[in-house]
Amino acid sequence: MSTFKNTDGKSVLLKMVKGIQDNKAYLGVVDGLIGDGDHGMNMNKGFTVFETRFADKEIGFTEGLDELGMILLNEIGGSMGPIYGTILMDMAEAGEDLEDVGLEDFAKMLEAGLEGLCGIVDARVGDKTLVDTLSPSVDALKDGINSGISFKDALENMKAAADKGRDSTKDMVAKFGRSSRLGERSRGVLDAGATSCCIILNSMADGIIELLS
Amino acid sequence: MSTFKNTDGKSVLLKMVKGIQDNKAYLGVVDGLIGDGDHGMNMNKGFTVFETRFADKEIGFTEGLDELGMILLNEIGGSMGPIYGTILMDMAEAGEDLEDVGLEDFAKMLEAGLEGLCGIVDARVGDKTLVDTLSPSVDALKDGINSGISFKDALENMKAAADKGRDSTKDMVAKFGRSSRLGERSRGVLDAGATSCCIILNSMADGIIELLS
Amino acid sequence: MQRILNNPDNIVDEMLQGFLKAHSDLVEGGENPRVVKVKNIPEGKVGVITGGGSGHKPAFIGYVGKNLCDAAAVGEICSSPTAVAFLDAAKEADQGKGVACLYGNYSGDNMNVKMAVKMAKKVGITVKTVVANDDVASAPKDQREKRRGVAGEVLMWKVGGAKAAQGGDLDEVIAAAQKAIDHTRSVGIGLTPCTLPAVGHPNFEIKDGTMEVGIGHHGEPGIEVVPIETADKMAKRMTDIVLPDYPFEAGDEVVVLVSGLGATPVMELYVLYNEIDKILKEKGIITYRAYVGNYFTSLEMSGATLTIMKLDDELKELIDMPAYSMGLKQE
Amino acid sequence: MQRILNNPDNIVDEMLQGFLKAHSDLVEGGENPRVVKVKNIPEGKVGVITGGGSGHKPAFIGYVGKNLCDAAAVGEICSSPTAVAFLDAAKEADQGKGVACLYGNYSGDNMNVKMAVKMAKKVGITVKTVVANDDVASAPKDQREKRRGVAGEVLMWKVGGAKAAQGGDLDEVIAAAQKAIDHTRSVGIGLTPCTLPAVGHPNFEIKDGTMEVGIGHHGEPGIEVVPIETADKMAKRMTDIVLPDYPFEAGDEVVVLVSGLGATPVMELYVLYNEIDKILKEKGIITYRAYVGNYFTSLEMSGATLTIMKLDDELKELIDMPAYSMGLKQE
Ligand SMILES: Nc1ncnc2c1ncn2[C@@H]1O[C@H](COP(=O)(O)OP(=O)(O)O)[C@@H](O)[C@H]1O
Ligand SMILES: Nc1ncnc2c1ncn2[C@@H]1O[C@H](COP(=O)(O)OP(=O)(O)O)[C@@H](O)[C@H]1O
Ligand SMILES: [Mg+2]
Ligand SMILES: [Mg+2]
Ligand SMILES: [Mg+2]
Ligand SMILES: [Mg+2]
Repeated sequence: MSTFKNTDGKSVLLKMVKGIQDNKAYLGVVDGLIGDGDHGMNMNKGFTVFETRFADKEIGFTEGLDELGMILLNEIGGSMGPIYGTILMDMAEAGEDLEDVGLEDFAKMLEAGLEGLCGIVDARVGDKTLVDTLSPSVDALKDGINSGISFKDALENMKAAADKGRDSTKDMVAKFGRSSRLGERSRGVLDAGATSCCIILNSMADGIIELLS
Repeated sequence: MSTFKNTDGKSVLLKMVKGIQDNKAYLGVVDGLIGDGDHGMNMNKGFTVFETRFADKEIGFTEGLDELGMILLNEIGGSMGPIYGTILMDMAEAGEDLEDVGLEDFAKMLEAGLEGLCGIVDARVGDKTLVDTLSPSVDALKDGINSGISFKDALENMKAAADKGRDSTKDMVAKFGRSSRLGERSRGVLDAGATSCCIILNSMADGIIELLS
Repeated sequence: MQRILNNPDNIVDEMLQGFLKAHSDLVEGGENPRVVKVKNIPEGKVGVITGGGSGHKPAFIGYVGKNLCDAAAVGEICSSPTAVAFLDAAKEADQGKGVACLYGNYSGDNMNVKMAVKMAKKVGITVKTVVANDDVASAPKDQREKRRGVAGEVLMWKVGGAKAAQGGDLDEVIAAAQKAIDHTRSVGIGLTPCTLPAVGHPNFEIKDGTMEVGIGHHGEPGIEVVPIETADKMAKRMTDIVLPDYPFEAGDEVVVLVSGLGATPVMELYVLYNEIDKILKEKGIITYRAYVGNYFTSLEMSGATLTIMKLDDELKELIDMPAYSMGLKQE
Repeated sequence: MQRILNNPDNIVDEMLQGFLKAHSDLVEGGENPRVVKVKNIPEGKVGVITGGGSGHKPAFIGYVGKNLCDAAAVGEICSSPTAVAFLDAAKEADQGKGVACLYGNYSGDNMNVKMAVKMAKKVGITVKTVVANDDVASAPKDQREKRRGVAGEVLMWKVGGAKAAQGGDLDEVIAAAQKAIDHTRSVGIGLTPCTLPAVGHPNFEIKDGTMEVGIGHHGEPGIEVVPIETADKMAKRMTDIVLPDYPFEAGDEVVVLVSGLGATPVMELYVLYNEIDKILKEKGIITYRAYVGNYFTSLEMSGATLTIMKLDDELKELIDMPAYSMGLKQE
């Protein structure tokens, strides 16, 4: 199959939730190295609220992204509220009318998320933030469209791009957020947001791949 | 010799000072076990003030006891201010007119100190305080008078009595002061005041013995 | 030792210098450098003084202020002020109407105050005393005279200071302060020890994962060491000790004072207070006024004390009176 | 972790419940449970709000009070409040005269406030902002816009709140608060780390025997880790960072604020203040008013911040105005 039903997408969201929950402690450690150590906690809180609130409810993919985004924005706050809130809500908006989600749709959604993010933060690729994960992931999807590969293969490429993007932050110096205060001392470790973004994109891709097969 | 010159007594006081200074840390440890750990510090402070203030001054034995007592009472405070202040000042008062200090004089002085102490604290022998050191020391001096031994020998007996008195506090339960709150838990360790009193009496005896020979 | 210090032996003097400079609008040093007094003590009223060892900030000098204590004697860290300092505080505070010395039940303070009272008498100043003994955990009920004074002293000063400000005579001030402390019960829980700066290492131990119930303000051991509990259970444990001792009962109006011991984040004091409030509400005890914060500390000890005072009309009026000092400001 | 807690995930909500109960004479919860507001906000004045992560008590809600902030948005521990909470705080504070949002320069707060300002505009509320950036150590002088806000925020709230209470219009309140922060410089020294209750272990390290100069309120690393120094040297180091940056010079009248970071005994803050005062006197800088205490903390971190604000006639008048909140009471 080359598309999945938007209404079937709750499983994708739950995969994302699980991805964050499983990595709560790890994200805390990563953030602790050059940030304040709360990234896992913040993310876990928001994603778990979503899980609990929609445990017994039907909810589609784009609707779920919107709800999750709103929970982060309106109930979590911090940096992650506006950042992931914007990404997820803008993704949802770009896909809200879809019955079926294909590669081009999904690419457009993720690109909208990236654009939304860039509307509220000044960070760009190379600044050691989640932009370093998200931006190459969008590129990978677009490359996939251009080269005509399957949705699934494009998602696998996106996962690899996200991993690579996350890893690229290791050698960077943070320019934004808490760790930017560290200057050169921020080099040598992963960025927490880039790491969580990678987890989210991987889980999202895996969830979609399951629906596709 | 069976007496020493009151005016020669500064060396005795300096011996007492040194005794306390050398045992500052030890007294802190002892007080820390069932008290608040400041006994060495408090005592050291007062005795060192005396040392500094009279470094270049002539001062006799009873006059020095009086000054040291006043420093403790008026400048140190705590429990030790009134307790040792009273003991030393009352000793001084009992001997202030003496030109030469013999065994009987010294016994009278120490007894006056003990009486003064008992006038301001309710503790008696067996209550795990410095009374357990001071009281048998007075008795030892009086025994010395009765049995007609030399001043020096009586002082040696007093030292032994002080040591024994201090050690006797180990198995007691504190009835007064901070450690009394511990009840049974105060058993098994020395009392800090009994320990410092033992140090003071030993140094005083040693100092006098030096003058006698 | 991760502390802000010069020579630890001078910490009290240096602290006092800083304190007097920072609060020069309100207080000044006495003739005795170990006395802090209100600037311009109102004339013609009964003097109210206190005193105690240092390291309990705001206690004791933080309660020298308007409608509170007129002067305080300052001791070394955790060590009673000298008799002379108590005497000199009384001299500063005396307006010819006598002086109420409101202090805590520690053997050093008892001895030094006793001596100061005698010395004051010789110079024609009448000093009467109230000895705070609100700490339930420090002795059984039938030996109340042995109990320590802890954060309940703050309420004793508030009440005594207000009575004096109202123009009460010495006996009235003493009676009000005595009533305040008689109506007050406290208990503390310690979570980490504290270190006297000149000693340099903690002088007692509280094992990680445990808490010391009934701990004193100098780390005096409590009645029980138990595994650390959640705030709701701590609140229950504290109220179970405090409430039956007076006893406080349904319909009683009370003041609740939750004080940190120094290093516990104030946020956690509110979490604890929230649980205490729930328990009091359940029991029908009415909180007339609450104080939550660092009111009586022990250097950098972690933990908290709970103090509850039962009110009557007189105490209510006195507690409600405005007050202004470094440690207690109330409109 | 030796803390007073129930489920650490609920600590902020429980703290808020306790806070609102304890100070029910002064503040109440907003419609949004993550908003604290003054009871009976005076009508017809410009609203003053703030907000920030929790764990900095008295900041932020401790500065909601008379002649201070009218409302505050409350975030998780060390984490910005939501945009909605800032919006709702603005709604509570708005009296039709607009709202001044005075907050600190942290990326989460910046984003959430920015969104709240937009949302407020949609519902017809004008919100203007001042972003505190008094922490000298957090960026070079030519990048002042990158600097964090620390304890200088307290003076910004004091000044902004007073201006609004005086009847200043929105632009005047914003201008006064902006002037306050522009005239203010701070630096912190950290001595021990702090632990987020839900994380359970310190999220950074300060080795025993060392101190982190320029540390942030969330443990953001400073500019230098050096062996721990005596108080006089710390004071010198802090003033050497703060004074040249503005610069403060002989004859200047200043406010000095020394705040503990949480666990440092208040006694030690006075020792530090005493040394700072000596240095200022030597330089001919005149201390017009001093605040010493726990004004802006970081959970149970040890250490202190120094904040200095240069005064002019307007700032003097505004700093002198009485204020009354949990964290700041001034006659
Ligand atoms: N201004 C910013 N621009 C882009 N990304 C940011 C910015 N601030 C923070 N981030 C991202 O957020 C991550 C930290 O998130 P988190 O720890 O939850 O928030 P906080 O830093 O407030 O504690 C960083 O690793 C970075 O990827
Ligand atoms: N009420 C008392 N009666 C007799 N001795 C006492 C009393 N209180 C304290 N002491 C003595 O003082 C000693 C403790 O002295 P110190 O540590 O200097 O004072 P504090 O207990 O105030 O810290 C005890 O070991 C005991 O011998
Ligand atoms: Mg973080
Ligand atoms: Mg002691
Ligand atoms: Mg002591
Ligand atoms: Mg954070």
